[in-house]
Amino acid sequence: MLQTPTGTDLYSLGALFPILAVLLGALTSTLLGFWVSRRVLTYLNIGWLLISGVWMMTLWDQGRQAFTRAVTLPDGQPLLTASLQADNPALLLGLVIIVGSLMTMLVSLDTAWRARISFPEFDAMLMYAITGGLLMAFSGDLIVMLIGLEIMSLSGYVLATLQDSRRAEESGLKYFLLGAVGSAILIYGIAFVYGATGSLNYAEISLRVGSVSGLLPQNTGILVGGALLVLAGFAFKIALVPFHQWTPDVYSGAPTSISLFLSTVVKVAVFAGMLRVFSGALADAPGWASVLQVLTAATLIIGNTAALLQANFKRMLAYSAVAHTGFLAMALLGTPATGGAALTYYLLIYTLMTAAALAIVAALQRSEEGMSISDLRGLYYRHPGYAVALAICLASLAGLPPFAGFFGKYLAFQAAFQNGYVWLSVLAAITSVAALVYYLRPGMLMFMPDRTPAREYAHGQRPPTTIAVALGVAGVTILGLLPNLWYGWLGNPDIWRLLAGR
Amino acid sequence: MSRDFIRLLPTFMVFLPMLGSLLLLVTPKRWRDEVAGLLCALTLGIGFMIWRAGGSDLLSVPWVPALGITYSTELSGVSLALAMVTAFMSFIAVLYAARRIPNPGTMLALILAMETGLLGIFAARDLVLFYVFFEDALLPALLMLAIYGKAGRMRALVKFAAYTLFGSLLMLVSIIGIKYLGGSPTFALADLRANVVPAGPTQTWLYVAFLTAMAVKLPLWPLHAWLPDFHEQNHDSGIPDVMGTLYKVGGYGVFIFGITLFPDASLELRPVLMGLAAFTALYAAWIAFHQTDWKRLLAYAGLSHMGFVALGVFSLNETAVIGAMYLLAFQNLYTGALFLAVGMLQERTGSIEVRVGGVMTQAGALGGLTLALWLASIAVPGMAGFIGEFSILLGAYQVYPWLAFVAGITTIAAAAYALTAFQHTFWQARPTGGIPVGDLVHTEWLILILPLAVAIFFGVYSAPALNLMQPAVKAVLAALGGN
Amino acid sequence: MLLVALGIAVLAVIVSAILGPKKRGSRTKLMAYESGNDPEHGGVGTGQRFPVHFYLVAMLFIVFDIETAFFYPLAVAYQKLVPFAFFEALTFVLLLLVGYVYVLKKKVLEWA
Amino acid sequence: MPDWLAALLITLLKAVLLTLALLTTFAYMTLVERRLLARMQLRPGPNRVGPMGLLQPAADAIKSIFKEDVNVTLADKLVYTLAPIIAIGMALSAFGGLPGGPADSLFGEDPWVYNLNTGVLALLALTSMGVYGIFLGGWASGSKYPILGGLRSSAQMISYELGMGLSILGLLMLVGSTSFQAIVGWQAQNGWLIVFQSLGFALFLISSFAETNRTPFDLPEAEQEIVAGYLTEYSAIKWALFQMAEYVNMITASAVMATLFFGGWKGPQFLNGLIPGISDWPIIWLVVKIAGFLFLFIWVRATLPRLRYDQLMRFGWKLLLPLALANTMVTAAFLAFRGQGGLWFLAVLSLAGLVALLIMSDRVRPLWNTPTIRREDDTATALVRRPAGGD
Amino acid sequence: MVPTTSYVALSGVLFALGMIGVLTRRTAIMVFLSVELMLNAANLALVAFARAWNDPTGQTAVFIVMTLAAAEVAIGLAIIVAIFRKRETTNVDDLAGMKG
Repeated sequence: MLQTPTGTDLYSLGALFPILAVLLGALTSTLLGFWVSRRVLTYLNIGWLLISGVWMMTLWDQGRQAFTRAVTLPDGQPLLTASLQADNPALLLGLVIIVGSLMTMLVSLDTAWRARISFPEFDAMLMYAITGGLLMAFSGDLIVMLIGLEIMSLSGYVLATLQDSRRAEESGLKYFLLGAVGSAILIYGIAFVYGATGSLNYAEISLRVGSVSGLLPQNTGILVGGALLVLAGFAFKIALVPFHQWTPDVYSGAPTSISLFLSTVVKVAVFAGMLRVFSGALADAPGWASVLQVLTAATLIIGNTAALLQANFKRMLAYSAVAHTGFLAMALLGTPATGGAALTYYLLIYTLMTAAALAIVAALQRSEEGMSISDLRGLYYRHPGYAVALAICLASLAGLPPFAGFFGKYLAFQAAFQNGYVWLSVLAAITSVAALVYYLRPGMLMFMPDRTPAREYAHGQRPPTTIAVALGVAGVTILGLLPNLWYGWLGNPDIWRLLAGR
Repeated sequence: MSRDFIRLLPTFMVFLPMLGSLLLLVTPKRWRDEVAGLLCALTLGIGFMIWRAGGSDLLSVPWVPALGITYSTELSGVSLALAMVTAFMSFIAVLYAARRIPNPGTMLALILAMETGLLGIFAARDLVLFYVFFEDALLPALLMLAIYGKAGRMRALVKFAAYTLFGSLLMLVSIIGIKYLGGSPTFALADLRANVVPAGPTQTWLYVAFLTAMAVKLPLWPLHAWLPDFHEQNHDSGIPDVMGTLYKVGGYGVFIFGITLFPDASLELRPVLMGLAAFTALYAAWIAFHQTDWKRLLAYAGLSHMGFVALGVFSLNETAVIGAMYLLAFQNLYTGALFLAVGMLQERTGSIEVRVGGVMTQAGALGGLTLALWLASIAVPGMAGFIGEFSILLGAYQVYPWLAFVAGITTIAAAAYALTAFQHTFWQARPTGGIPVGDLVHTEWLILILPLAVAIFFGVYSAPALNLMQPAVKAVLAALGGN
Repeated sequence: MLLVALGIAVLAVIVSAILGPKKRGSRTKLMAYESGNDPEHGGVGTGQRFPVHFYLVAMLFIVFDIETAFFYPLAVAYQKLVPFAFFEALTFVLLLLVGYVYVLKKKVLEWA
Repeated sequence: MPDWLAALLITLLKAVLLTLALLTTFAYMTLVERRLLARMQLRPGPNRVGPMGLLQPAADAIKSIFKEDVNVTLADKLVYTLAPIIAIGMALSAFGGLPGGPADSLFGEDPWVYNLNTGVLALLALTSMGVYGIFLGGWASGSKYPILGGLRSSAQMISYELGMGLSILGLLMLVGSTSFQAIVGWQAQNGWLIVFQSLGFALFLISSFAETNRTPFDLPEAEQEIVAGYLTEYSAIKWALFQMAEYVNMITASAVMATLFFGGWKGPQFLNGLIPGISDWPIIWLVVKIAGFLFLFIWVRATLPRLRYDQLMRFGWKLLLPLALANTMVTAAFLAFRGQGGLWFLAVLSLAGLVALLIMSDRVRPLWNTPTIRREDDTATALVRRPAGGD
Repeated sequence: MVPTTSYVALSGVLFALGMIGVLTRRTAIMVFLSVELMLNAANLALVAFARAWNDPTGQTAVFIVMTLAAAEVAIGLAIIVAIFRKRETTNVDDLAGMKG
């Protein structure tokens, strides 16, 4: 079974470079932190991220793979499987992760000190988490996906606890315990999927699942069970109802720049993994879709109604992240061709707008508990730039054109609709109204004149945060007016048919 | 001017105000009024150019090719008429805003931004584009309410936005369904018309979802509840109300998209919808009668008009539809102008209460013009409203005589509530200790006279507008396969 | 073997328990030894605190032990996989080294 | 009698015999150790019970069985009793996997109780289980000194576990198997591994001392500091079981070293010229080698003073661990790039490493011998002279 | 040969026990131990399936899972210790500073 890798394989490590660059950044910041200031580290890491991003672009359409293995199928067909694949979906999702990470870094430049998390470990852990996230997006088998997920989650637990405060610790422990439970369930599910199909590689799994002869009838039960467990495990990580309870506590308990990271990059990466697993490997497996649609519906309802009741802006954004999980999961219910594109589009938009909104919160809040919604009153007259930016983000989150959130929602609706989940799109439309209401209140409060003294941090407006916010707002606006700039890359259905690498 | 150039004009017309809105951000304070006014006038001018050319042809370029979304615009027929009225009333609004609002930069920018959305709605010939503009107009409206509104505006805001979004998101689902189930390659209207969803429950449900959005914006009972709050909580000057009135585009949406894309469903649902429309008209008139607040009164009056419009559109009868479009276009003039008149009244008396009393004796011009506008509003012959309402009733009678009769009562009710309120404010004895009221000054004359003049002009000489509308309506109804 | 070994051990304890003298000791005799002082809040699990260093050692051990666990299969199969495996091992050790240096610099390995 | 039952019974019999053998060895080890230590310290040692004190172990055994078994009030009874049982159980079972000779050589049976092809791993696993015995014993006593002893002991044992595990990686790379039989067979062909892995052996030896809590690493039971460490509250047979475990571990460690680095059960080949097949005789050669290592253990105890705790930990982490890794990587590099070169080069490399280490010892010692003190104030780098006798 | 189903059944029981532990235990350490139990259940299942398919991938996966478990232990214990040192409790019910 063991095969000595060949020279071509070493060459194909080029496909790995985007990940390696980030990992290198992580390693250097682990060590360099003893000698240079954190600010320098962050700049360096931004550089690494940019290198990684650019490298990803050069890999476009090359379909590079790494750690390949030739397998002979039972019917004599040869099949080349890979543990890591730098195919187009991986690159697209990887770029989304890079964007989110860049914004996190920019924000952390300004706020980490105030949040008392300005340790070099913060940068290191961030980079490790990004490495894990990229691994998930590039994964070619369940084990690589799992490794990526765990690297990311473990770093995430550390990040959430990094601040030496009771809130952060509480949030970290909750995140950790529930994350660990999620991982355990996921791993058990992976074991079952392996048991049913005899392989951990996406390509092989999808082949065995897809062909009738590939799966013994008694294995179908195991497969369904495994797929459901995997789904439940993922559901913990992306906070699908009823596995979402940790989300608001963690997101609102962690320092805001970390909440930003956890609610964007981490979620993007987990969705990337889900896309690989469910739209790729298990696309033809029965059972999971019907459960996912129920979970999605529950998420939409509960996430949106709970967000309505929040008084704290940061916490409201946390619940809105839950609600958005519902929309994102809808995209997952589409066929791989439409769903993948919709999901990836939405993920970028989601990252941009959530990150920009949280960046503003991070910059303006007085304490890491975030700011209450009523504190936003009259923000327009004190920080007109941030207020308008925040309003745009909120409008985009609510799905109002001409901002890109609309197209994200549109694509998600379309993906679910075209795959026969009409009722779900209708439900999503109705719950969006609730979403609009809770986005609208802070959004409009900002523009209402106010005579009481300001309740936000006066010196919050700083260049790096402004760059991050501008990036998010410009992205959301431009992609809303010209969605094709991004959708043109991912609109080709062919690239999504090969999610499993086959 | 070549046809190709005219083809581009709607795009200019739509985006010029938005450009102006952005321009205002960098314009020095003292020039803002002039810039806004100039751009509005320019927009109107472009409208005239298109009108002179007899409407523009369809311009269609891909927007998001992978999704079949196109950028298709066309201003001709009904849409041109509506667009021009919109541009005209926006101009009026800008005029009044420049006079009334201190430091009006923000307000002017919002008016212009909203004008873009509204013009876009009329110009769009692609369903998604239509949706985008439809929502796009919402944001400035919300902001006007948020920035200039009154104490209870948050509630009004939420109500307004929630209703609108509720409808439009359902419409979004419907849009997706229309293309997917009909098998059209793009969302362009022409393609969609060529690939209509086959008749049956699917088409009906899609129509219902689409209608929900339009019914909110018409508005149609029971989805009208946002309307009075919206007007009541808005700035006293009435400027946002003008824009809000212009935003009542539901009838147009049903006309341009609804009827042609859901031919069977619209026939099937005709009795129900017409019933609802007639009820809305009557109900709104009845409620209006009880209002003690000019703005709420006007809101319900507008709602009543919209009931008429809906009655006309849903009847699928040529005469009625033309009447509906006519009414839809021109009621903007006098309803909008009335809101501004109320604004002027408020400026003088400090209240929008109906029972101020005795204004006529001190501000004769204001009272006179308001009365004239009211007469236009209650469809006195010789005013534009009359032609619209009469055609609607005539057409509706051919379809469902009973409903036409019910709706006809409304006109009488309208006279009742309008004149009662007018009498309370302007004629009745002035309470002791009342504030002295000055008469119209400066541009205020223009602001009230211009709309009135237009309304009278088209009430007397309707040919230009009818010539514009008739072919368009005929074409749409022809797609239905006759009556 | 395990059974036998445990069996003998258990046997020894039981035999001793049977044969040994059975006296109730006095309270002092049965008290925990604390150099002659009365024990302070002794007993199992009563919130005694250990220096955090011990936890750190335990965590470090886990990390490095896992590393050992990874190295064993590699070592066994090593000669079939050279020279690729060397680079893999090198990468692995270098990664480890980063962690090691970090730990060193953090002075976790200093006992004072 | 079906075959499987026969096999089972024979295995059981072997197990019982081996256990008895180990316990006897333990008993006499105590005597030998005391006598030897006495000799080295120029005193007589135990010589009253039996001729030359030969019955002393028996007397000790009888004493510990009949002695009163004190259960401290605050102890967790079950764990308190279980701990020594675990300790001795793991110690005894670890030995069973070591081969005493070629297959079928012991009256037609295999001279081992069980044989796994992951022998080294199993052995390491079982010996490291021993730490549970000590730690649980310390914890369950419900007293301070035992807990401290238990903690120290576990920290020490896990620290040196790493060095131990890593130091034989080079060896495993050379052999390519974790089965003891394969390792012995490899050495029969290529020569003893001590030659090629002298550095590895040195590290392994040191780790073995630490793992068995022997001087100079016997801190968990250091009387002067923490009374008797985890043994403080133990008496009678339970105490004896702990002692037993320690000595059995020592025997096992000796056997492992003999097997891994000194050719295992194989005798020297040249003796075959005198008596054919003598090098394949079971048990004997192993016992001889074990005896040699046991002597080493005692010798070291008589010679070296105990380390301070901080020295111990620093030594393990700062010297042993990186050196073991380095050893592994050197071996790996050699195997990857040796081309057609013989193994002798590796032997030279390894020896050179060891020699270099010894020569450089004065340079290396500060790594683990001088503590950097962190204080609340800013004299972080100031070195503090400590009394030589420990903390 | 013990049939694969028995192993899987055993692993299922372990997993269920772990799950019950997670749901009922209130101290962080016990929850955490339950999670470890679940992970080991997964390992058992992986090994059993690997044998059934006669494929070493499953066993490799066990290695990875073990690593993950170890990493989780390291980080989890660090968090728990940090919390314990500050609050003298690891009862998860006491960690309810944030609600809603």
